[in-house]
Amino acid sequence: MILQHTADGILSGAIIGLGAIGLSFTMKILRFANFSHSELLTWGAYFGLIFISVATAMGGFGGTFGPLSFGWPLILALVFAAVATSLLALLLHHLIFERLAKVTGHMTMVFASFGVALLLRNAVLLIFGADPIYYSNTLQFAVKLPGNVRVLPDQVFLLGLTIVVVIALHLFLTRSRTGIAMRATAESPDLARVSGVNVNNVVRWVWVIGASGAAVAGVLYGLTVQLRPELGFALILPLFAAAILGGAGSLYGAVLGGLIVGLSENLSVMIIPTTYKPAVPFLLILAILYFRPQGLFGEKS
Amino acid sequence: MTRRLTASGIVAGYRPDLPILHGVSVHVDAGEVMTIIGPNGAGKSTLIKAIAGLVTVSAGTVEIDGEDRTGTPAHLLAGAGVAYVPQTGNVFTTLTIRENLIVGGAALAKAEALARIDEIFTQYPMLAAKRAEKARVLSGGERQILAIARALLTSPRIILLDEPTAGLSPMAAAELFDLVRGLVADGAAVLMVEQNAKAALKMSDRAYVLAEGENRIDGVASDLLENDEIGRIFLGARPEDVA
Amino acid sequence: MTGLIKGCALALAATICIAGGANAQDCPVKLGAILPVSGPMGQVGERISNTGAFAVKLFNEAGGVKGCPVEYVLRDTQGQSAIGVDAAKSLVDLEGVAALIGAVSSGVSLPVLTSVAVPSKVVQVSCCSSSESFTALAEEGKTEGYWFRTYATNRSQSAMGAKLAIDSGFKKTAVIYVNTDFGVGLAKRFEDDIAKLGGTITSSVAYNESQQSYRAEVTKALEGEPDSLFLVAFPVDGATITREWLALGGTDNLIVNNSLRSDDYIQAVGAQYLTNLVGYDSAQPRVASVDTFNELFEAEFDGPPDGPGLHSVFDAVNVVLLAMEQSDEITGDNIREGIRAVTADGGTEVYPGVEGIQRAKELIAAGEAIRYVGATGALQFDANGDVQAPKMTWKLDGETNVETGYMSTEEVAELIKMLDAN
Amino acid sequence: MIGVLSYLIFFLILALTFGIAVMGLNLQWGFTGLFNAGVAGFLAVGGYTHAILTGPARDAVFGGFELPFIVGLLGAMVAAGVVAIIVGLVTLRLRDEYLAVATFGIAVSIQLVAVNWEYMTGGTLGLIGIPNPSKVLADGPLRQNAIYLALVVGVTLLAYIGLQRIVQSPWGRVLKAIREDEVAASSLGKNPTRVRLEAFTLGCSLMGLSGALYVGFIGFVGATDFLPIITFQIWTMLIVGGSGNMKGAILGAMIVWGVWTGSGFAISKVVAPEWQAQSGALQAVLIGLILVLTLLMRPKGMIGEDVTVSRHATDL
Repeated sequence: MILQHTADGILSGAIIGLGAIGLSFTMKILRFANFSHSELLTWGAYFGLIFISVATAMGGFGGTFGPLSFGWPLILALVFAAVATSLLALLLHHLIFERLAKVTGHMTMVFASFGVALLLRNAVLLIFGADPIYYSNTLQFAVKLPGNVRVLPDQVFLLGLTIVVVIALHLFLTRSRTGIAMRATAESPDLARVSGVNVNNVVRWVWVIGASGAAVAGVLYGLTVQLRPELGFALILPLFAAAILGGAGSLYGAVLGGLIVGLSENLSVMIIPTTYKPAVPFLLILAILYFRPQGLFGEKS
Repeated sequence: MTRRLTASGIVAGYRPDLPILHGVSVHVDAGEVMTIIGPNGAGKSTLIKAIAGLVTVSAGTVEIDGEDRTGTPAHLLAGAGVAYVPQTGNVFTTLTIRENLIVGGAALAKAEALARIDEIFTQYPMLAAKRAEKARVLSGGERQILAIARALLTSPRIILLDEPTAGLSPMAAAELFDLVRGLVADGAAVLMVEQNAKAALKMSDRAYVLAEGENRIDGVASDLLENDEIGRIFLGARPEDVA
Repeated sequence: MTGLIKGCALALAATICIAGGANAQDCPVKLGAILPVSGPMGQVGERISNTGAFAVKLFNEAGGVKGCPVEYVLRDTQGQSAIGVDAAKSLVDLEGVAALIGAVSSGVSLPVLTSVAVPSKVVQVSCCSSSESFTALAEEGKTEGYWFRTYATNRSQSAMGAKLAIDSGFKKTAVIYVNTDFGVGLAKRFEDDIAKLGGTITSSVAYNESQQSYRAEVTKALEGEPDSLFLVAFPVDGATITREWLALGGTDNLIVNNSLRSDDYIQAVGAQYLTNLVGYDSAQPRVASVDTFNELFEAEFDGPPDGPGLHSVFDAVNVVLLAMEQSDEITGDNIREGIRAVTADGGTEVYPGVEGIQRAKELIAAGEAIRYVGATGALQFDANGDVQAPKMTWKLDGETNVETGYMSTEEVAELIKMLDAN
Repeated sequence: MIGVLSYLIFFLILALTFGIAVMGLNLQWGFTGLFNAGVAGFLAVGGYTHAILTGPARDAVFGGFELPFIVGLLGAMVAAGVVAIIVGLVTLRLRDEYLAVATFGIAVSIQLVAVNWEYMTGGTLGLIGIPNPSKVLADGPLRQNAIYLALVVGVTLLAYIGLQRIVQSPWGRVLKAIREDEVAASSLGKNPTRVRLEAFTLGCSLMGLSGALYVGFIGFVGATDFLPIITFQIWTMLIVGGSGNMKGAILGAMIVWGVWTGSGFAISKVVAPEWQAQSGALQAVLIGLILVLTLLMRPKGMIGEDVTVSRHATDL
């Protein structure tokens, strides 16, 4: 069973990692713990639902890819969700966080992010209702791999997409001027400013990247399980654990952190009762903060 | 002679209710190295940051090339020809040397920035050799050079240096001062804060002495070297400040 | 301290303002309901609440209580104890209700009972709280008789689940259960019961509610290669678990507890995957009253009353209102006695629905004893306010669930007696 | 009007009970700048400790010592304080946002323990039959609640006066100094980590006390009593009332709890039952909005800080 738990852990870890990238960047560049980040996953998943519903209503694009449970609509839904969630994040930034940053300190923004989380979560409840929703009602059956490990084809796609996203982000951060400016701002906002970097722009890019990652994670999560208003809320601790574990601001750190969190959660049930599983990310947070506060990939400040 | 920078009656601080500067006025002309000295806590760094747009100016004006630029955001000042090299953390240690320079050219168009970077690499072969390495591997002196090179990328007319020789060996410091003199020879204006008052005065044209957030003395640098009052102002400060 | 005094004054003024409508007048008669219409249990709570409101509507169409219309005053608990307790208190003090319907989770019902209902001498009837703590409290005399529930306790449920597994020929059963008082109690009893009937448990895995995925729990439950799964869950999480269970190669020999006899669950999983599912449910005795309720419900809501708590909340409302009708004066103490009077053996049987209630009112007016037989059949409250109910078993035929077996209250009692004796 | 009076007493008992926790949070955030996102966890520790110390004996469950009420309250404070010290030693040297995440995780974990450690907490069944001292002293819910309210008022006053003395003492000034500028404070020879730990512990003790008073009043403690959203409610109370001011803490508790219950009352009056599921979400949205708008429009809350010192201006 250890192989099965490991496979499960890697797959759920990939989603946590994707979602944690934005959180990690926010912690580093915006310098506050954004408790509403997980709600962006929820919104991303529901934006994807809107797109798929509309596409289906208009006749759809037909067919599915090989063993996967979906076809083109889902791919386009990923793009649509990323754009829509980015706009939502920019709106929140403009209406709330940017204004707060001007008048108060970053810890006040943590308070605000809790309020925003409550608003976003209940808005989903109001608009879409509490009932869980599935992108597709067809049940996908697991494929048996060597070693008696069962995985869903969709989850393999998910893992592949995560790798693609990470490579794309890597290229963005090392090749584009905006990406380099973003890393510079992460290290020292003041030095970036006097070098001529428009930090406000960088901050907007952080929201866009964070929201897009969250949206993709949300849609993929919705794909492998189901959509409900608490989708993101249930992931708060794993996301923070991944971001802190990897080191705030680190792309690979966030993804690796996500994998570690996913693996630990899934493997933990072999030694502790399943009902204590939600505490596992917290224990990881404590351990990493105690032994290596800057995270695995973080720079010592 | 062209007046590059005029700061008059600057009141500024990190918190609106606790100003550090109480109406400081300085000016720098083209081709001039101007040094600000004074005891710890005099507000020297705050003044330079206020001019660079990093500290909010609550009263007074900052004029650059005759234009009022008070309250302009730092990144726009960079595009307007003001360069600032802070005392600590003056390079991005997590970025490669080439990336540091790319950030330095953020205010320029992309092609222009890349052309300037090539020029800089020709000018400083040491940087070119290590272009793909992270800046954290550089020595103190090398970092200072990278920091200045980064600042020079936009061909600034006003260069603000916060303690450029801090932590450098005497030889490296001398090299750096040579570099600074070279900059003004090309028509830039340099405003520099220095702890090492004696050495700084020796290579400066003019100097201001600040204490407790106010102007105390100013004049031609060589005159100030002999001024007794300076010693009194520095009294109570660490002895090496007047060394 | 001026701020503090101002604050007090403000709070006082606000309370009096909002309480402006509250008074002790006779009409309308108010019935308080404290249910989780939002929060994690919102989906379940909302349907329960609507069914309660429907019972009140029918009662009003039959003329209301003592000629007064009944007002159904609902307050949301959001599944939080502090909010539920406050809501109950404001219903009692500001609205002047003499009886409370609710709550759903025992974690809310218990504090409401101990800090509001019992001290204020108000009757509390829950449709859904299954905790054994209530029985314990009642035995200690701490409920003072103000507590009733129209929901059969875990004891009979676990017995049914075990019997169903053995009758279906399953030998090795895995258990996945919700980590609440309901699930824990039921799963523990089930393990005992199935052992006594000769089955084995391969693993017993608890899950915390409202997780997005249950892969770890499912994988763990798959260990030991069970030939069947006993699932104790509510529809939303239950559907997630079932889908993951089936997707990961788990057997489709499913035994599900009563709260999964719900269209929400079946549609969410997909009926085509549930051909080997068997379930049990309380209530639905073989009496006409149940059919009456089902027809009424279908006419009102365009769907069958499948889902946790619907039958039982309907009866909870009706017994309370009939008890009010029976009383000279509507007080908590009178309702407490009245509930026992209108469900006692020997009275003339009355059914739900406008006509049934009208008949009940006539009989009461004539001074005759009645016995309410409702959506859960003939209710029989024991000394602790608990009921036993008949049981049925069901499976799916296409998308609709069909009854496959029936056990009367007496037969259930006998089964339990047999299990407890071993 | 008896009903209104009775409800008002009830309302004040709960509001003031929360107010004590808000004062504890105020000491941590308003005075020391410590971000405690695990308030619910410390309420739970206090509540369960009180239940274990004062409650009746039960089969297969630890505790049931039937000790006097006051012992339960003190025990709750000690237990919450001990947990705070353990937690604080691990987390207090961290950057602010890490402290927030870590304490948030603590609350989640404490709740898991509450649900799962049956021997200690009664597990999902909770602990029932916790005696309420007012029940011995008087008859009838009105009188009993009046007595309990007097008790809660007394405890609130004690806590208020005690805290006022503390924050005005030299130690209290050190707190503010640390909040304003930790480096400067430590250069003055104060050990900021130690002082922060002391403030954190004291604040958590008050939360434990609040949890104990709640459980003592309700007579029951269960795992769903201290959901993470309670933390959020307590915070909103602090922000609305005005952090850095103990009066504001109490006022904020009353206003926010008043809005919460008042909006619930109003919804039940105005909205038809079948639409109330949506209204419940609206209520949560309302509280979220109050918090965000207060932060934006009136960052100092209803009552500002006693001595105006602009705060955290250097944070960014």
